[in-house]
Amino acid sequence: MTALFEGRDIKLELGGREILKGISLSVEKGEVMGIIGPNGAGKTSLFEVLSGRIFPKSGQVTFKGQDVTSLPLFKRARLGIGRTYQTPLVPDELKVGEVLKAARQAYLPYLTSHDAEWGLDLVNLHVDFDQYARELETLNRRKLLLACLLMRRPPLLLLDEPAAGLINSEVDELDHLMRKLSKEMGVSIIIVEHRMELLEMIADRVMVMDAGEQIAEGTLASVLANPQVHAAYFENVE
Amino acid sequence: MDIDIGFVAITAVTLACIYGTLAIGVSITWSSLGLINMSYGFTFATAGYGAWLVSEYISSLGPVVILGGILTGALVGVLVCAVAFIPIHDKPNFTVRGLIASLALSLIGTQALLYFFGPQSKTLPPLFGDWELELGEVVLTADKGGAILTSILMLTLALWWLRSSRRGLEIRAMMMNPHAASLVGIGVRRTGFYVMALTGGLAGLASVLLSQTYFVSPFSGVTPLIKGLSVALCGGLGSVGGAMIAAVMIGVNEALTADILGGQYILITQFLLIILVLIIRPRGIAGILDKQREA
Amino acid sequence: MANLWKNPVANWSIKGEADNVPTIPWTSPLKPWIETTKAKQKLYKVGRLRYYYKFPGHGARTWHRWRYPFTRRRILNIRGEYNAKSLRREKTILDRRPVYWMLSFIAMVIAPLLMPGGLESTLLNAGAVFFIYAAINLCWTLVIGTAGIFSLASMAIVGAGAYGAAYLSLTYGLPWWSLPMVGSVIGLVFGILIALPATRLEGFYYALLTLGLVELCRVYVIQSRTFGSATGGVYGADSYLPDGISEISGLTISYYVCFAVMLAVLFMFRFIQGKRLGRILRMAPEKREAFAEATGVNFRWARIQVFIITSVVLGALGGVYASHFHGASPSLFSMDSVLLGLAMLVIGGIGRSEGAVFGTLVVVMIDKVFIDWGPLRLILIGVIMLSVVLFLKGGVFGIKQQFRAWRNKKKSENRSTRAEKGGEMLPEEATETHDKDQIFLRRFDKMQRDYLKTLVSEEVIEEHRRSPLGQHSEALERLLNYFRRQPQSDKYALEAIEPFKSYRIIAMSGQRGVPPRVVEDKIYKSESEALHAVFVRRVQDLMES
Amino acid sequence: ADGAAPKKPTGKPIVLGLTISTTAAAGVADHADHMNGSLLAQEEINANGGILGRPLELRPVDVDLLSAESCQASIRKLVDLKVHAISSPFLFVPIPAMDASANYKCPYVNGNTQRAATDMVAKHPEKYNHIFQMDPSEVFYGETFPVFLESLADSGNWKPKNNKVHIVQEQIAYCQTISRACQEALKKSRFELAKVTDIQYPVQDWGSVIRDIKKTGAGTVMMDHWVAAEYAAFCKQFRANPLKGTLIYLQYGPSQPEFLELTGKAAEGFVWSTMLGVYADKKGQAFRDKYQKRFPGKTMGLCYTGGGYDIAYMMAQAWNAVGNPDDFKAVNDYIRKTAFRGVCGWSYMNNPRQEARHFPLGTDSIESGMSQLYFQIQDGKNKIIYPPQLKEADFRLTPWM
Amino acid sequence: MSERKEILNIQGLSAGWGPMRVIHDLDLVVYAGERIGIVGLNGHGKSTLFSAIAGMTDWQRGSIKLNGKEVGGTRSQGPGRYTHLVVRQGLALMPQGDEIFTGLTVEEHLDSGAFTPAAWRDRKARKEKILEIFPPLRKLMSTPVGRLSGGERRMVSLGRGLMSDASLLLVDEPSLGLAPKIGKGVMKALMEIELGNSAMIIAEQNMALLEGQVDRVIGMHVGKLKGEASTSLAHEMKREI
Ligand SMILES: Nc1ncnc2c1ncn2[C@@H]1O[C@H](COP(=O)(O)OP(=O)(O)OP(=O)(O)O)[C@@H](O)[C@H]1O
Ligand SMILES: Nc1ncnc2c1ncn2[C@@H]1O[C@H](COP(=O)(O)OP(=O)(O)OP(=O)(O)O)[C@@H](O)[C@H]1O
Ligand SMILES: [Mg+2]
Ligand SMILES: [Mg+2]
Repeated sequence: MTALFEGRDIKLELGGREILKGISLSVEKGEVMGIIGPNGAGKTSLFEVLSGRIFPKSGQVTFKGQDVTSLPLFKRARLGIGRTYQTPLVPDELKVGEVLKAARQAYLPYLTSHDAEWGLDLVNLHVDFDQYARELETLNRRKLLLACLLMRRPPLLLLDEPAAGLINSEVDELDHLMRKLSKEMGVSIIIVEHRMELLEMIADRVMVMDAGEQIAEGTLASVLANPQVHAAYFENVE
Repeated sequence: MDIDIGFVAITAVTLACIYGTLAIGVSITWSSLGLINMSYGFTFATAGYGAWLVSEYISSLGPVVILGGILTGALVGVLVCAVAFIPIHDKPNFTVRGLIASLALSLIGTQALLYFFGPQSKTLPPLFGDWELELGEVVLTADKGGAILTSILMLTLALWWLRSSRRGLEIRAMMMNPHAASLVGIGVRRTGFYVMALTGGLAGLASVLLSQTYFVSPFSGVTPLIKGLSVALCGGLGSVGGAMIAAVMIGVNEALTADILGGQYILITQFLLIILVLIIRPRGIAGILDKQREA
Repeated sequence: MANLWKNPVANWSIKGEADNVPTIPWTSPLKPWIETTKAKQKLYKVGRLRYYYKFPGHGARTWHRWRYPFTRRRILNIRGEYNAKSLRREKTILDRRPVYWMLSFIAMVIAPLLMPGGLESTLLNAGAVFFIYAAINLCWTLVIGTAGIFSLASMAIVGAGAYGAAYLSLTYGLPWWSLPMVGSVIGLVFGILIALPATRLEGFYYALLTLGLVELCRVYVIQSRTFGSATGGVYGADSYLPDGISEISGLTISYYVCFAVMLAVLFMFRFIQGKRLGRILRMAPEKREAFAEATGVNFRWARIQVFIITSVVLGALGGVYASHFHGASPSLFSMDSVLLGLAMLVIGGIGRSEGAVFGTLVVVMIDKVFIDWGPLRLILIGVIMLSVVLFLKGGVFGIKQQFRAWRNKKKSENRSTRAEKGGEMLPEEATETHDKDQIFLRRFDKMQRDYLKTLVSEEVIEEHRRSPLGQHSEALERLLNYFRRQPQSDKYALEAIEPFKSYRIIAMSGQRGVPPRVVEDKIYKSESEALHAVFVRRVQDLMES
Repeated sequence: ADGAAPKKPTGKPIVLGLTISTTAAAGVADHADHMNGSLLAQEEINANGGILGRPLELRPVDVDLLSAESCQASIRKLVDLKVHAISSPFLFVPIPAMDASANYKCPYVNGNTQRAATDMVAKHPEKYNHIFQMDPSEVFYGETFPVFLESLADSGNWKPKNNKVHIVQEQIAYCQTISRACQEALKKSRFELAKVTDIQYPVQDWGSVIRDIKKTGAGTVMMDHWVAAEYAAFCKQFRANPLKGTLIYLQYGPSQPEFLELTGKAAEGFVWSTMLGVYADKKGQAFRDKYQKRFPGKTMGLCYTGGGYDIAYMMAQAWNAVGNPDDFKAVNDYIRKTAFRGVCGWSYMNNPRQEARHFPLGTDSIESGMSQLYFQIQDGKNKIIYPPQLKEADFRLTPWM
Repeated sequence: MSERKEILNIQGLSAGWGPMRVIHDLDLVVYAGERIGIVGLNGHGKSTLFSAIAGMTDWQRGSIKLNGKEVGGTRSQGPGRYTHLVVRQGLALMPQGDEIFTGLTVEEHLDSGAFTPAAWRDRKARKEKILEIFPPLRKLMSTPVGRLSGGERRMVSLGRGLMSDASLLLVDEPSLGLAPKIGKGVMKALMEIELGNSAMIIAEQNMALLEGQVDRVIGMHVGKLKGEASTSLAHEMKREI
């Protein structure tokens, strides 16, 4: 069968230097794929390309067999590619309620407030709707974006360092949520993460990047065994 | 219609010098302080009056008058800095606020000038003696010739100074990243003061040099302001060189238009040109494209 | 030896029970309490929470039931609750702006009746001008504030509409009521033309471009034979006023007509700002569009939409202008009128309807009513602009917000002066938390930990290693009691992989259904070993806390 | 008022409202002149007993000539001040102003010099019958020009090197109208149109214009512009490389006193003209002296100083004759019917346009029209050289001839 | 201990951004010749601590003594308004997101670092020293910094900090956004700089880079220093990162 989401030989240049040197990846339905790599390896950049905020120099991105390489982010979002950011950003001058409403009415079909409720319950975010979004703390900021994405029931999620700056208990909650999404609801997830224990729990496959190259792929254990990965990523952690 | 290249060239040079002189002040101010200095015109006019007072009551020697103009300009520049830059430069949406602040200043200042000096425009004594220079069909009068030479000299000096001196380095650094600037020991406010003094002085010099084109009057600053602003913007944020190029372009355009189409089309072609430039290069001729990532 | 603990059950000679165990000298649990309370700190006030006026009595439900016709929008956002202390029913108006709007509308309506005799025509005239400009500025603030397009071409669109309408009315004798339509068509065309580069340019470059367009229009109308027709402007457009009507009544009519126009534009503003378009646009402010984009918002298109809608309205306003002033003059395109308009926006606060209206009110009134002040009035305007810009971040109507921000800052600064060292609750939490008992709970917990830390010692650990279960010395008992009291979340526990053979340390997740987390993969052979390992971990955590 | 028994005026003052631009960029100088002229008149009138024994009071309000709203607003302000008459130098957008005063109908005497406005008056007599333009319209500038040239040529003081006329026109309505009228008139004269060069304010550099002039080589050049300062710049550059033997006529601008100061000795020999100029005859000279005494300055303006002065006296005469300043209709009729001789000549406004009759074109007797005055700058002074009846000096060959 | 010269002495420092307090009542003393590492999670205030020392936070309370001169005090507005004065007291801050002048060339950039007249005079020699530390820059001297890669940018901003002879070097996450090798290189360079009479503080998420190479490792947690690094703390940190 064909993969749900696939990127072939993606190359990217920014500011005159090569940041992605031919990355290829693909995820099946309900699969969780982890991406690890040192800072500056190009993980976020890869996400930018996969989600369509930056267009690659060469390469191809297909979703459900459809070529989406030239579609901007919002079009892909409408196709059902949900994407979160490394920095937990939220609209500054809107209240939580307004954010949800805006997300519901982002594009046709407009959703009902029940969908929003559903999304909130899913990520178990329970905050005052009259509170300004900028006043939320990191985890809730991330959850807010997730809720806005999930209320459209996207088949694919791209999560960029969702656990950055979270304490362990919060990480566990996140872990729980992602299991639920992938295993019960069949959402495919591509996740960039520095925290091994999280990946260890949820990732079916892991891809290791370094300096824009794809240096290993496989289950976490097998990858960790790979000496090259060691050299690039763990060298300085041992 | 036949185009006389030599003539057009000379006219273009004259205009380019005028515009360059006008634009450099605006450009430096904006690019180093991020301030769109709407009171540039007011500075220009006031400097003219300063020079006039000097020539009336002190001495009508060319250099003295020029000095008077420059000093007044610098003074007004410092005033503008103290009012429209220092209090708000590190506050949110400074650009618009600075613009409005300087606008208000010029509004007040212009009325004050009108009140003190009356509507009649004044003239300055000839600064460069009384000679004429035949160039083919055009004749350069003393003041024009002098203005051209001085402004070319001035522009080159300014550019050179910006390139090679520590102060120049500081100014350019500040215009790129005030935060980092303060990290390398550049006092943003102090720099602000001497940038404004400098540009004010330049405005003063321009006002004295062009006193035969825009005679000294309360509203004599309006046209220079518009021209300077358009040229500077067209040249591109943060680039004095770009402003120079823009000045030349507009000068050539004006000369050609006057020669081919006729004088009434000058403004039209000029703004069409600017719009065209902006559509082709969205950040001005030499604008540095800096696209920062948000996430 | 002094510090020997005699096991009370020793003389029953239970096997495995030592009869006496070396332990540490006894210290009073009160010590930390005494020390902590000894240090007297000066407490600064940290500011108070937001204050609402409370209306007594029931009735919130009734207010909830009342909606604006054809919408689900409540007339007033009122919250009813029981006063926690008095247990009486209370109402709070959460958003008082509608009230203020209503009051000011009423004031505007009855204003003509209260005009001072000497100034009627001036004031009525100024009022009409004010309404027209307020309408224009409303559209403009929508473009700059909501759509985030820094366009200076609003006046140009109005002017274009006015010129076109006046010209057509003059040549083809269009009636006054058709002028706004003509204007809106022209506005549409202009809007589309100007909107095109908006996708490419940004900030002040776009501003300059639009300014260039304004200049172009000015130059064109000044020198075009048809428009610049000898009077410096097109004049003789059909007026909505019937001929031969008396001065005052004419002025009054035009006052109310312009008022109606402004109301209409306000409605438009509300309709865009308060509904989907405005919401998604406010979700995607300049340079921070990422969030909105991720949720599938096409903010560019939204911006263009707003721009074009406002352009149409502006064009219509141009038509109104034409029929109000019987024509149009090049001063519509003059640069200083643009800049003055910008000043109006900034004075009121960009992006706010009330701001646009208020700013216009101030400037127009000063400019048109106190004409005989001569230069003074311009200077006055200048001073107002200056002071607003220097001291206010978001114009006059930003004051509230700015003050709140400032007060919050001060709050946390003052808190920082009363922070006590150590691990108890931070003043921030202390004031924000609802359950004030937590404060004292934590403080008590802290002192207890301080005390318990003094108990941790080789002897105690040794003792526990020897017998994890059973009767213990007082020090050890205190420690273990404390550990037992800890909350479920992240509490260490043992997982028996194989009873009596292999155990593993896990940490509970405080939540139902959330499985525990494996802490370390080390396998312990016996239960007591594992128990001791847990104990050591807990002691470590205690020492680090 | 005959100065027999100058007693102190008492009672409720008679109010004369003025629209004086004090803040805007345009026309401030002329308006200041107008204000001074009015002040002088007011002081004199009040000194010899006022009008009907009541003092005359001036109420100036600010105005921005270029903006419709502002013109309307200031007129309305005057209406609210319940003035007995409005005296206005000129507004660039007069029609809204006229509308604003249409219901109040107090006499509104102005020096707009604008045919389009007076045409409106002619078109709607009942609506605008209170609006008087106390000088002829600008079209006469164009129409008189060939006449002037012919008489100059006939007088023998100047022999044109050719009959060509080169018009350099600015773009605003005023200049356009004049240029068009002039081109019409040239067809009927022995002079012919050589070329029309368009310019536009602001002119940074006159080089190309001068080059054009020299290329065309016409015997006469009509500079149809309106900014004194730029005229000055032009004169300086033209004197630097002149076209030998050509006559340069500058439209109106040099009337502003600053022109002479700005241009200095370079101004020598240029010709200019105005409709509303203070004669140099006995009356006019007396006025000039009084004015110089009251407002000492380098050079006095010769146009709106007289204009303001005349309007004040015109109104005084009317009020004295009618006896009731509040009876606007009577006052208007009186002004319309009776001519008034001021320091700028006769205002006969009894015609549909209610504008002063022009001499020489409107009438052939200088005693029944307001004469257009042509000046030449000689030894740094403005000297009337035409019409012959009023001339102070003969045309002098310019330095570059 | 006490006879060593105190470079930095922070007492009861609180600092924050607007309503948010990031640094909570923090004390820290740094002695001459010390090389200190600060580890902590994202958003726990490492950079803010540095900003506070440089006077670039929204507001701050408490005393900061740099070379015995008070540079902190109570400041409630104008972030960065007095930074240049602090810097002139002998501070060199190499911030996290490289604060660079995109338009300037590498050379001018290094020059801009030498702001004291003395440094400005012998900037040639200093540049040479920098180039010895970061050889890769040698061939980039005349390219605009905006074009450089992350690692090179890092080197440039570090180099800029080293141009002036500062007595306190604050390095914020030197290895952030760098490939491991460059990161190690930079670290090595930092470790090799001989601190005569000056001190250096390195903020780092990645504890392992610091271990064993610095004199002290201090953990930072929600804006409070967690005291000297014990092995267990190190363990803890490693688990968290
Ligand atoms: N707009 C840009 N212009 C120039 N270089 C860029 C740009 N965006 C990213 N880079 C560079 O691309 C490289 C990869 O960046 P990216 O953010 O993808 O790394 P990352 O793997 O996400 O690192 P982290 O784990 O810290 O998120 C970095 O060296 C960065 O400097
Ligand atoms: N310029 C700023 N404006 C507002 N808030 C800020 C700013 N810089 C940092 N913060 C806030 O201060 C807190 C601490 O940030 P800081 O950067 O000091 O943490 P950090 O330890 O440096 O994290 P990292 O390891 O990612 O650098 C964060 O919550 C952040 O949101
Ligand atoms: Mg990343
Ligand atoms: Mg940091």
